[in-house]
Amino acid sequence: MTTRRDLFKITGGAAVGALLTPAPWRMITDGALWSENWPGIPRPARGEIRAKFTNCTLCPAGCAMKARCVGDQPISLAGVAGHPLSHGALCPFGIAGHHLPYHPERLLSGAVEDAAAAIKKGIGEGGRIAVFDTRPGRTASWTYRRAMASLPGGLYLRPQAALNGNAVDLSAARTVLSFGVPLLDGWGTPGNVIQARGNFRLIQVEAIESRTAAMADLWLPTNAGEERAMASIILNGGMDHIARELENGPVLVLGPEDWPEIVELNRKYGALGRTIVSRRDAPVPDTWKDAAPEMEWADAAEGSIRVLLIDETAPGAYVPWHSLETKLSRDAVVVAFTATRDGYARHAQFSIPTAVFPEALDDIPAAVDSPAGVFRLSTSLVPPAAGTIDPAMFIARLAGIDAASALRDRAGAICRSARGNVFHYADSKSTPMKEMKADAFWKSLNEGACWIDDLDPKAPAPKLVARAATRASNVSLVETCGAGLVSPLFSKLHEESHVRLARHEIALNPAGGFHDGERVALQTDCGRIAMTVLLDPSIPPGSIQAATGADVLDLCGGVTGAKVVRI
Amino acid sequence: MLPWNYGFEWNTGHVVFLGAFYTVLVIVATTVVNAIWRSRRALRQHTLDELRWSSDFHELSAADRACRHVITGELRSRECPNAFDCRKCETHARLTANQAPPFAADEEEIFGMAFPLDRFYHRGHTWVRREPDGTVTIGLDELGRRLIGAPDALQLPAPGTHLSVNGAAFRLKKRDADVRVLSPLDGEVIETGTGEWLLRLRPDRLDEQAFRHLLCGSEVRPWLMRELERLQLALTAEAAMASLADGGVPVTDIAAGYPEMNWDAVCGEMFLEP
Amino acid sequence: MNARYGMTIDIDRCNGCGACMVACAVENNIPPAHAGANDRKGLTWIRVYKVDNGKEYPERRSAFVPVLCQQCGNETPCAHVCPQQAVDVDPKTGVVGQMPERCLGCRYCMAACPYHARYFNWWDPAWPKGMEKTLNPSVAPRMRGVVEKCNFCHGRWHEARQRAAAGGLAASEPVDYVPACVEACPAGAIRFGNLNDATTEVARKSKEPDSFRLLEKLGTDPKIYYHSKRDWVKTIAEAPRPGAGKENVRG
Amino acid sequence: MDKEFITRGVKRCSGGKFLLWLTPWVLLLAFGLFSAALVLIKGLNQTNMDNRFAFGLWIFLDLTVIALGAGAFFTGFLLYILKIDDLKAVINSAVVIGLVCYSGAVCVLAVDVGQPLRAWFTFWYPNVHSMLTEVTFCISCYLTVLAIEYLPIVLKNRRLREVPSMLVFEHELHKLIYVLAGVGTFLSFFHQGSLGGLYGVLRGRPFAFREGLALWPSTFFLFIISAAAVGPSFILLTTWLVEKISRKKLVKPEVPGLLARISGLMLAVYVLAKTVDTLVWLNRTSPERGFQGWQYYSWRPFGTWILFAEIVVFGLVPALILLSPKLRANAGWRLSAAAMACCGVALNRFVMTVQTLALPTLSFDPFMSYYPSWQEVGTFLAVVAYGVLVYSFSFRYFQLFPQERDLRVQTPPQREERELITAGRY
Repeated sequence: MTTRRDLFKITGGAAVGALLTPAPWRMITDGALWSENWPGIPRPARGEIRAKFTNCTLCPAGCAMKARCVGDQPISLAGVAGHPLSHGALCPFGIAGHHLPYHPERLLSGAVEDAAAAIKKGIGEGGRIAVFDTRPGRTASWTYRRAMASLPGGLYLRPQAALNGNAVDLSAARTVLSFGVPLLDGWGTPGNVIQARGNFRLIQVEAIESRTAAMADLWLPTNAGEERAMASIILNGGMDHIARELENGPVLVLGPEDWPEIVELNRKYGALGRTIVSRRDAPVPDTWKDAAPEMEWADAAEGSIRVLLIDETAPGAYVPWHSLETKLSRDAVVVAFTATRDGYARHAQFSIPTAVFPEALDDIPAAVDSPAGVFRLSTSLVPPAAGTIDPAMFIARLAGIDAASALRDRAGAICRSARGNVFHYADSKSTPMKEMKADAFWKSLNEGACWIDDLDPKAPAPKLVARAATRASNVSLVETCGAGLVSPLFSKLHEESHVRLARHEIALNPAGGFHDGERVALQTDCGRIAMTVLLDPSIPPGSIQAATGADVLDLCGGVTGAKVVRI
Repeated sequence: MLPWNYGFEWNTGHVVFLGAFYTVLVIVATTVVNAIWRSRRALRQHTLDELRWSSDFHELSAADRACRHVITGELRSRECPNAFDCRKCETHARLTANQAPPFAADEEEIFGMAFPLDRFYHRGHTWVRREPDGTVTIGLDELGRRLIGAPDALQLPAPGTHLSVNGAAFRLKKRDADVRVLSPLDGEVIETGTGEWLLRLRPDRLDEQAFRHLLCGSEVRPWLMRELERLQLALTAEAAMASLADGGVPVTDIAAGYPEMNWDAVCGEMFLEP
Repeated sequence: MNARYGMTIDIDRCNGCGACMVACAVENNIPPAHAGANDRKGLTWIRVYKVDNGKEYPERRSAFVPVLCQQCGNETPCAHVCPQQAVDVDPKTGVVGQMPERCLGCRYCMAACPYHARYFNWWDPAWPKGMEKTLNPSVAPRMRGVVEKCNFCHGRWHEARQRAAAGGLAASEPVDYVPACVEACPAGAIRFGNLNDATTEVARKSKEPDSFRLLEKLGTDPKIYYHSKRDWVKTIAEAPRPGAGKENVRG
Repeated sequence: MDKEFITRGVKRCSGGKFLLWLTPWVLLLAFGLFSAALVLIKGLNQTNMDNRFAFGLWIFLDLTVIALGAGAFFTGFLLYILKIDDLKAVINSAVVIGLVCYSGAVCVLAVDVGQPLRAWFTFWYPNVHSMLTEVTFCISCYLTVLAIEYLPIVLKNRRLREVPSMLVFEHELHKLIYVLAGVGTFLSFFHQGSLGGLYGVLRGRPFAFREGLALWPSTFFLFIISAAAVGPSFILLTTWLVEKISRKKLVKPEVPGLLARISGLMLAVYVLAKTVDTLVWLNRTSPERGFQGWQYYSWRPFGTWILFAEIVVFGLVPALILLSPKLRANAGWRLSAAAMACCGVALNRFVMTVQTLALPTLSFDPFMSYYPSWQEVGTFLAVVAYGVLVYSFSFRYFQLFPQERDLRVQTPPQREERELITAGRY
């Protein structure tokens, strides 16, 4: 008969015996494997990997993109090697563009019906209706113009055209004199600039050693706000070594276009027609010819607009609200079509959520540094989020015109023009337009292609017009967070390092008496915004470096004498 | 770690390092197992009393472990190596070889305490008297009795119990004191009493050897003097003021004299239970 | 012959746009910053530092230095100290690999790394709702409490090998293997290739006199070569000298 | 109430008083455990450590505490292997201190790692070239040994002795204590060393890197010597502290003198070795790796003063004091010297851990500073409280100082003579 003691003996013996077999050790190893797959960590979706092509709409450059997709979901974006315009380059904004649909601060709901009613009411009361389009030249812009033409007193407003609508031919330039223009930091088409960079000497006139100044061949530090004085000195040959530099033509002078000095310098050094050329834009169907004319917002009459529809789905030049506001009548209705709460949505009564890149189907007009007209599509890689609407469709319906096939019609018109070549992204071959059928063209546009116009042999000489110039501000704004949404991964560049200024972060010289991370207010006549100080000795005393962002632009755009005050 | 693990190769590093590690593990494990095994054996062999005493004995202060021949002044200084069991002690044998057991003129009174010399005394304050019927009686000696006075409790072993030298014979309780009294002899309890003697024993052996480890005759006086000295020390240790009426005779119930004192400590000291 | 993958980074071409950092985060499923993260608790396998010549404005001049794991080849400090073989150097590629699933987060390797190229997951990884759909299937996200670092986009190496094998080439050296940062750099400042293959651009460029490596004297044999014609930029390769500008580094 | 648990014949304060003494420590422990739990549940983001300061207060604490706990192994070594029997008077106390220090350190280490559940991977996939592996193996083994050495002390408790099996086991185990002492010495010798090696092997950190003798960098040996030097000093301090707090004499007057002498001797050796090592490092090791020695000390606040303090003020000075019989005899000098020695070793550990990480390696690195978060401090305090509690209980219920009973009264001299034949149970 077995006692408890025997039982113990047996168990003990068994345990010891087991230790001599691999079994328990195997179990430990498997335990390790288990602990290596921690619960609660997202598992990446698996599936067929395929490539899709599109073009970036996050800025007017419209760089070509190759999207690596799992199934239909883009998981990473890269440039398209050998692209004649973007040369395979992407800026960080583009590289993480596919995250935008999932941005936690994205605007996803809005009172569409109420907005429509308010607009109808406004029109009914016989007020002027206007569309303000942050990126003109798109097919959508044409839709707006057509819609406005068909509405009584309809206006189509656009931001001030860079270089008066002319284009820059960087490849032709040997010397570039830039007054604070971020030439190497997102200006024009980054890939194109970098491609041309080897061929020109860059002279940067800027108070702050910006990224461009740091990379320039020659950086002329000026005191904040004295850039324009420097410009006139150079214009009057005040600085021999610069004058000598400028002998090495062709020369391109870039700067705030409303400065007469810039215009004069370009004229003096023969930039017009050589580095600054006039561009022929992509053809449109003849039926669109009766569209409303483009009007720069500044030319609209004060207090005249009863209903203002703002389309900022395609970020472009941002006009400070305090300026735009002057055009509105007292009881004006403002409707913003946007995906973010940070832009004009802060001022509009109605914010209508729209699709973001890469959801929306849109086209991208030529960038400032493209001498030739171009036509390319940003195809929708992921379906638009629920509740978003297409502003072009909305406004077309408002005016009772049919714009459903506008893009396709325009492609047809381009095809009929039989000008230029089509560059295919998949095989980086290009075929002459005249050899393509409309359907094939449309198909390749959607699969990733870019139509590039021939250079116009008998193009008119470009004209630059100087305006009443604003004085330069002591706030140098750097593109950091973009005007609109930006991938959450940009935290790598702000919070997790100091590569770029975060939104609501300003860089100051340590001599300013502020300390790192101090909460201060950036103040101008237009108000103040709470900011966090980041000390940087490369910022001269008296200068402030801040990240662009609609609110900062509202605060500092076109005003001077910004100052930092303790809270 | 183990040959079938990731990253294991038979290179010097692994072999030396893990070899050392496993050796250490094995050594530690064997030590513990060995200790367990030994103690199980000890328990089985019923040498528990012996172990307890030897452990107690080594807890005693060096002074208390002094050899009986130091007490009698025959040796200058010597610590008992046999835990007060002189039966197997050569030194004792050598010293007592030439002379017969020193029975002095039978003396009844030492410091006013009755220490009849017709019996043997154990250093744990018990006496052994050989009875004519071949049994022996065991009782507390006078000093022991005076330490305890009238005990609050007295736990005697049931008849039939086998006692062994320096094992616990019985327990005494007095106030906070709770001490075991060492058995002076090996033998089986056949009767318990409450009067003069407390236990009647049938000893395992009755020859001369059986009593060698006990004090008798002229050894008793010096031993007792030393005991009183120890008592004095114990008392002063417990309460600085307390002291026996110097040179005087301990009263019959010493405990009563020091109601505040930690009597447990004093008894522990005197009955050799640390 | 085994490959020895390495990089040359032309500091004179880097404008510090951060495309490499973003592309790296996209490729390797690095989560966006936790609310509490800062430049000392962040996760950026490649990090662009802004360095300067230590002078005051207007003599001050700046440059941008992308720093990633330097893939030390000689007694790789981190691999040497890891108590449980979570770091290993692949003899076939010379790339220092990190096994986050093996790591217990003792951070000894971080103390050992002179380039601060190792990063610890101080928080549980978290992506905004829906964004986890954009995770790269060829890289497993890491959990809280383990160390991670640049591994030259190991996932890409793996795929490139498979492609090469499929194409019948020797899988040992896939031709079209480049890490995400190299692919992303719009300025083409970062070049990548096999340093053992004399025909590659990196092998050539690494031998040019204007090329240098960070803390070369430590004898860890890093595989990232920096390149600049500016003399003051070359001094960043040496040990720190206390003095002007050093304490206000941005980046 | 708990009287029958207290050794017969020694005086202990009343239970109530004891509880009163425990209360603050228990509260401290509770707070510490709370902060530790916070770290374990929410992760290491609760600390102020970061990618640059990968180690902080805790590692410094571990190294220091383990150095102070070295008294256990070194005393054991001297007593059981070199047979310096006078140390019997403090060995139990030393073992308890050792146990407290090591177990405390191990607990903190468990909190310090990012994935404590994987701590055992080190045993499973050991990288035998890593110092940390050596440390992990040795410390875990030695902790076991200490626990076993602690067992007899516990089993000797007056009540537990009455249980036959315990009495017997204690008796038998104690007979084999040499073996454990030997193994313990071997183990602690290695991990004290490898703790030093931990930083000495960091070739990427020229401030810490040292050239090697045989397999190990010089810090390996420096740590062993310094630990052996400071162990006795720490015992000296604790014993004195306990005597003051319990208002009792616990050891015979010659014991502290002996400890002081040992400590002084080792400390002198250490200072010598450390000086040589520093000179070699400043003039050869570091420059060879492109780092000028002087530049380490031009980053405020870590000026050359720290070097001076470490080697001279807290090294040479106490060594001389402890070596001079006259000063050593004076309790004031002796104790302050011991305290200085402890500070010296703590400072050395601080330099090796914190200063190493604070100093920049890349030319465009900033100098880093770091302040522990309250969670880190709390966990640190938990270890202290835990130590005090364990020691208090051990002191109350176990015989940490065997001489205590005999020292209740001034004993006449002749009683202290050594007998020719000793019935030593050891």
